[in-house]
Amino acid sequence: MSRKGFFTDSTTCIGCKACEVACKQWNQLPDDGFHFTGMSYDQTGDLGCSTWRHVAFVERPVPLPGHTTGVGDFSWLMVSDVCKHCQRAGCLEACPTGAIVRTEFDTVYVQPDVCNGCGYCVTACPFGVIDRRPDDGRAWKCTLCYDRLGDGMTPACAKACPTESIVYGDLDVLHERAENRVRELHEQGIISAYLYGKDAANQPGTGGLNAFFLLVDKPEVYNLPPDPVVPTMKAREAWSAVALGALGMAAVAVGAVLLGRRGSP
Amino acid sequence: MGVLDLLSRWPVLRQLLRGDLTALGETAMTERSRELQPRTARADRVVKSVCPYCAVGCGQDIYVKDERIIDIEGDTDSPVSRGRLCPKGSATFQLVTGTHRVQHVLYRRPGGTEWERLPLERAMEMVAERVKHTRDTTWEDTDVNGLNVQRTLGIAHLGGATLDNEENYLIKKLFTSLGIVQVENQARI
Amino acid sequence: MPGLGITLGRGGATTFQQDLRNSDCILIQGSNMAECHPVGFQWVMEAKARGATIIHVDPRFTRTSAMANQHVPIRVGSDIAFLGGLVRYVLEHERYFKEYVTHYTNAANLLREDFQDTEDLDGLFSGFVPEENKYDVTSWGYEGIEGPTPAAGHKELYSEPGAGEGESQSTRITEAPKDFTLQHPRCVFQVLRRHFQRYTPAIVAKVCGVPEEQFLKVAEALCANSGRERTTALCYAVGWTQHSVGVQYIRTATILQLLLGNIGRPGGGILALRGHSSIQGSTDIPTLFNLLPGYLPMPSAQPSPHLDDYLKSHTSGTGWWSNFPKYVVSLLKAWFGDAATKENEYGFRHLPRLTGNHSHMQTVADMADGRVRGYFVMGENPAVGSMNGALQRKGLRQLDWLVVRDFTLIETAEFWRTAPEIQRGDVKPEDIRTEVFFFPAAAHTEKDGSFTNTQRMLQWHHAAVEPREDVRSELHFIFHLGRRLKALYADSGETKDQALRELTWDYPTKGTHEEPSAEAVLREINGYTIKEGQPVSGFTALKDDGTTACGCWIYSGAYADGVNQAARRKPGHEQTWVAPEWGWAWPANRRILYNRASADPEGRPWSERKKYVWWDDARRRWTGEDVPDFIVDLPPDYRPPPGASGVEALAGDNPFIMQADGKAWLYAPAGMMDGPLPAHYEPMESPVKNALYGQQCNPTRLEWPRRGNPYHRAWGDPRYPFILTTYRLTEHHTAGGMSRWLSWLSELQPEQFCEVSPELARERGLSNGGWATLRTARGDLECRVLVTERLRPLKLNGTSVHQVGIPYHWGVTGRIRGDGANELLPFVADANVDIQESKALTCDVVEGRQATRARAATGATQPALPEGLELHRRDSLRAGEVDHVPWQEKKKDEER
Amino acid sequence: MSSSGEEEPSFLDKLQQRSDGRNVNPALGTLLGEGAQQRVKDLDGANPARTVSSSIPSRSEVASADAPSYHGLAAIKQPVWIATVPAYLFVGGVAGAASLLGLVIDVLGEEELDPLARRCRQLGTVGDMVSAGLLIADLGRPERFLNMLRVFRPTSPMSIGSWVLALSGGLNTVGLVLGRSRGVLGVVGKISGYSAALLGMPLAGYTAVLLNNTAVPLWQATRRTLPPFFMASATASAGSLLSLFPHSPREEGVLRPYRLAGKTAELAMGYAVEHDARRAPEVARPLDEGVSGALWKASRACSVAGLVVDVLPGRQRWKQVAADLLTTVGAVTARFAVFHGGKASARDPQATFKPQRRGHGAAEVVPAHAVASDGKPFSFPLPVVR
Repeated sequence: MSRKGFFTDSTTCIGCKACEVACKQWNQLPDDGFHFTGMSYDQTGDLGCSTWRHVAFVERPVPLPGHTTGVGDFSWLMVSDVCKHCQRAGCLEACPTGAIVRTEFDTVYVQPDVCNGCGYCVTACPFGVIDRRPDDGRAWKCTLCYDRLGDGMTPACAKACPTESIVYGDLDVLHERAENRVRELHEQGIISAYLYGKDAANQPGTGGLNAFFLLVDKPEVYNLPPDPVVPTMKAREAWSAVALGALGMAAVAVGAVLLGRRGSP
Repeated sequence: MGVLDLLSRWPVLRQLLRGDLTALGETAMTERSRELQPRTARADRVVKSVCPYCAVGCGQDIYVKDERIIDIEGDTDSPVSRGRLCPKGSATFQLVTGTHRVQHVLYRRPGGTEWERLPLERAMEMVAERVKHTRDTTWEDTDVNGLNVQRTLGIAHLGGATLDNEENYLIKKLFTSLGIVQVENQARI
Repeated sequence: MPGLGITLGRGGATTFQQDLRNSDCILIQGSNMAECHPVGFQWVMEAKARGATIIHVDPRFTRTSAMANQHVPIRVGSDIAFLGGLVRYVLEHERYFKEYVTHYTNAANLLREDFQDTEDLDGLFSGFVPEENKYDVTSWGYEGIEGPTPAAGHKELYSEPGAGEGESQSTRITEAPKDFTLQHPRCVFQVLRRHFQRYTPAIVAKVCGVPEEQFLKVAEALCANSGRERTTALCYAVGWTQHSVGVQYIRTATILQLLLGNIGRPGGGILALRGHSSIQGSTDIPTLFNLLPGYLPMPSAQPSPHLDDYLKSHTSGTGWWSNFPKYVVSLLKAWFGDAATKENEYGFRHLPRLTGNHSHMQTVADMADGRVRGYFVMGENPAVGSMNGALQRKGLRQLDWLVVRDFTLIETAEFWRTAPEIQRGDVKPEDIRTEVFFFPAAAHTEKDGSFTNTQRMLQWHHAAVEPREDVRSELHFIFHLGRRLKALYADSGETKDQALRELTWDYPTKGTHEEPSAEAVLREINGYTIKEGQPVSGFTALKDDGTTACGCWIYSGAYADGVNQAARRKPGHEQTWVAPEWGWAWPANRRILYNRASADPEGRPWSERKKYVWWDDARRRWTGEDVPDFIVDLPPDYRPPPGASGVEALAGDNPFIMQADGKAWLYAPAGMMDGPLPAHYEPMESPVKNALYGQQCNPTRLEWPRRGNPYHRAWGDPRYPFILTTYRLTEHHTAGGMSRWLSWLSELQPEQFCEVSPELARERGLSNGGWATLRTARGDLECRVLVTERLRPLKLNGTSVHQVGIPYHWGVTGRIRGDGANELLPFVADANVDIQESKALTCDVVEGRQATRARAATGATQPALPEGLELHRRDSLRAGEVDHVPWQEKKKDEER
Repeated sequence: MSSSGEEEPSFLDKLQQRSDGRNVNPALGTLLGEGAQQRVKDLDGANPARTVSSSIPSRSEVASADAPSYHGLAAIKQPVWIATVPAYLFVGGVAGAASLLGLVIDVLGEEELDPLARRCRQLGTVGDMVSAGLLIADLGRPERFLNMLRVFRPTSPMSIGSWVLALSGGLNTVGLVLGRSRGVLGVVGKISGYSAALLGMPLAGYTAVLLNNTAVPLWQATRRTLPPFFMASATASAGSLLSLFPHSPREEGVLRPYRLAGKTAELAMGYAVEHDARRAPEVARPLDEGVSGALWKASRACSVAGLVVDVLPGRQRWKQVAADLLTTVGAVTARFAVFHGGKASARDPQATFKPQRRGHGAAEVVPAHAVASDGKPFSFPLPVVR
């Protein structure tokens, strides 16, 4: 099987949220409650256990080159966020039960029949994607429509997306498409356009994202970390510290017992 | 299920047998995951339809299993929509299968404070009677100026932009034959 | 859609959504296309990807603006000034498509000497009758044409003063004097130029709040992207129509597109974006009081009740509408079958007659006055969706019975319990004597039928499952209601019941529910020959001798060859980009209307790049990508012989065949109620005085002055200093009946909110995410506040004007609930089409949750105007302190 | 707005009910999707982080040039763990340390120390059991706790820990049961006990790695110091708890140096942790502010007091008890402080973003890596991207 993924182009996102609903419909997820947020047109806030696609709305006092507005220096950025299906996936590597697996499509899938809700994946994701549903007890996230892929179908969000802001396909093809798009935007003067997480060179901390993005402002603005790292990459230092600590513990115990013996009458 | 069977399904053993040190992939998969299928593959039939919201006219595929709808998504054949749907169109499944849909005729009597159930046939009969009564009592052969009008202004209709052409046609046809002229829809409002 | 109809001949989008990809420039104005038609917007994005310039002119910076190359904020209700400015720019800078304009429009026609323009009369045209707020249109005609000029589009206008009673329509219109040099001072072109002379960039800035440089940038983009090689498309929606002068908005746009030569050409045209699945269909097969199917006028009360007189006064001497009798007789045959004979005028005398306005707002006003006893509401929610909701509900309270057919308990069904005035205790449910029947309606998944989409295309949806329990389709309801009524009246010998008794009503049914066959209905709509009972192939096969029946002539062909053409689904990727074998578009499956204009007068494509339909000299016929919208074998060089009539009077270079003269009407010598040319009038409620004319508002607008429907001062009402505009969100649908009950949509926009600029927020102490109270004379509401730079105060004539935006989806029943925005709107309408003005009014905004939810319709009063300010101006009709409005007034003797 | 009063729900109320968030009538539609099996009781509770933003989007964090964020929302998810987890961090550590001490006494100590060794093993075994219980209590699906042993994932400290805990608990139990047997069984028991005791070291330390191996800024940033801190703290608390039991002066001869060394090390490592965290002020903030800050300060105070009281002259029992209690409380509090501090740092988007901009993200482990994901240099503050 070839590696599959999403290319999400923020410059063609019209913020319609079709992806959010198409995802909920296909996966038959519950609503997340009805809360007004005051955060532009974003009322769902973030990705979560029952929101696997989320559209971010960024109102910023910066113009987009090639676009003139009558409301002063201003632009409205939108992008549909999703599980990144990282090459080095924090959740996958953290999952102790084997509930989270890498599929033949190179995507990351949570097996709901295995997950026991330990919650470790939640802390391990550098993007804040996966979440445990309190009343269900298990961790949930985008499956990249693992059920559909097997049948050659397009994931629900990418299929619904009216403006091809979300494109699904073979990663090689997506990479080429994305690079062409960046070139095109640069030619149009939008020199701030860049690919977020396209590959390991671009984002070594994750080894590249199967769901990568074209953005035009800092990642933080879209609630994406600038230099994410899968925690496992840093765990070596912690394990070394454990080894040191173990030596210390042993030394203290041995020392104390020896001291106790010498001090005996 | 025997112990052996259980053991054979224990991924740790598979891990050992395969020498899969990390168990990040297929080794850790369950039967369910291996046999996962889209639910549409289990549909009895796919019915071609059109989105009921705005007038873009997106094509929809409706998947039916056991006379129940299991999925509604965009029709990739449509030259207008190319399989895409907006959030409303994507929510069509909830629109047509939702618990919000009333399943029975309801009746609120004059001065009433709650709905009552009414059999469909009875309700139809009552409405027909009321149309007849109102029409007969408000009929005008001529208007105040003595011009021939052949109508009733006692009955009015509103609605149509969300209905099918065939429905609008019968509405217009029946009501016009009844002398009802106040037939209107959202095209105005 | 008379804006398009009067100008071009048909009241429908001239193009189709997929064609937008061929555009070099797309101007979206009066529409928030990305939000309201996201899937259609893919074609705009495709055009953009191909290098097209996208321009969005809108009061707010919306999701459409975010995608546009240029966003131009404009004051709500000032679009005619903006478009007029563009028209002026095109004319003054000689950027119009000369050959196109000369040959395909009425630019060369000469006007009568007694015509006077707004230039002469400070905002009025000649013929205004102030006592009636109406125009006598006689002076608007072409020179040398006596009597009324036949206008296409909305034919019912013939029954208006001066339009077409008695005489059969003149055939001489095609021979009316013209000056093809366009130099004659009274030729349409020169009149147009003079009319728009004052719409300078400076005045655009002053009226619209659009800085000159931005305006000029738009003008230049449009001009640079029009002509032989390039085309510009225009998209609009209810942002243009819902004004007291809305039809003229579209007229202005059409004039602009005609001058630029963009109508009938690929990538050009005007795309009317409609908001309901079959709103185009419900105008084509109208559930509208003034029309019969296929834009045939409902007969109005005339001294002569005869078919002949009706036909005589509505048949055009020339052009396609000369076929009028065929369509009328075929319709009557479809309705009354064998009982319709030549002798009994095909049952024409049984049709009810109009006496003036019977539109929705008039009906509700009458209802509130107790004159309407029974009301059917099917798939509509006037308690939320219609203007002045409290007055709507007051009407409902006066009914004897109400039938609501919907999916669930929408506000209209629940008006007697959950409405604001009931919650407040102003009205008690026990005192409401209305009997309410709620019938659960079948969804599109549960019934067969066709929708006509925004591009006039019929698409069939097949029933996927049977409706459960008592759920039934409207088709079922109306069919069985008809059956029962026929039974109830079976023994009646009265003349008034004859129409019903003779009505053909024998559609085959199927299933346990006895669901009538929608295909059988479509077959009747398509038409058939009486003798053989065979479906006709199209409207050209219809006859006026009673040998054919046809329920809606423009839909004739939808069931050609006995095949449901609307159900055709040859995949788009297996067809040309036009995809003619997907669904079926009226008329005759044409996808771009007036496509004869995509070729030059000699029949050659204007350019290789914009090739679409052309004359194939070898085959002696028109050919191309689409079904030619022309007489298919009429050569471009054909010229009618003098005295020719009917379709024969059209020349080979007359692409607008529905028009009596085959030309598009830059100037409308007939058909419009409020002027032959568009003029900027302020909305009925506006913060500013009309900067262009002394006439403040559309003089012919319809008002319902009554206590329950109070108006603000026409301009500068200090009590209501801000502009208010209403709109839709992507996440919701209309009055919310199909979205606020769905959790997947509700969570995306859970609460009613208003949008204000940071400046207004500071002025009024509003904070983002907090609460605000909005007030108009009709009532008030509470909503959340979104403070955003997407809205900015506009500089108008030196003063700063604030605009407030509010979506109108909320109501009091549903999984999410809120105060309905349309509660704040008044009843006021465009005289041409009775569309309400919901896009522009004035309001006040205060911080916090201060709504009283008292409504003018239930007796609430508004604060008094400060001393010295009078409420009414010279153009205001009459005082509004009445509860009961006189009705069906007896005409004065001299008028009869 | 709702029409519901005290009386029974109206027909309308029933229609408006929200039920399971899909609200599908089973007679009309069937739920078969992947998420259809998601159990729903509280629709609003699943996303508790929702707040109303009062700042104007284009003039708030979004637009901030030096500290951009998405409406100030958290960049990562807050850990979903409940209080049983910090409790386990403590208990597991004590169990591990005690087991180890037991082993050392067994091997090196005289016979008089056997009761102490036995108490150590008991403490270790009970600790393992309680640990398992605490961990299971935290699971979203406790009935599936056995899935923890479904695979062995060396990438997952929790997987390693589960195996360690399971083995340690199992072996400790075997050791305890068979410890006094003779013959083969006795040998098996001894070996089990010794193995369990050796596992006590990773058991005391891996809990820190469990925290370190996350995206939670505070936890990730302290990966070099948190494990020794936890292990030192485990030693201190094990010593203190064992000292609280009645014990002989001979035993005190072992326990006192053990305890004091542990307490001293804990104190020192605590400062090391703080120092580690302070490399980024946003990361360390939870140690100074809020609930976690208070807990941390209290923990430090208790630890200091526990040590000081312990070394003060005089050997009164009350003093000893006070010292040991202070140390224990300090150790427990430290776990809670670190736990809540982690949650707080997860809530603060800048705790994630800013350190990464300073090169504390992937750049720390990928040497040549010198630019952020947007292709800009890490150095902060950034110019607003134009």
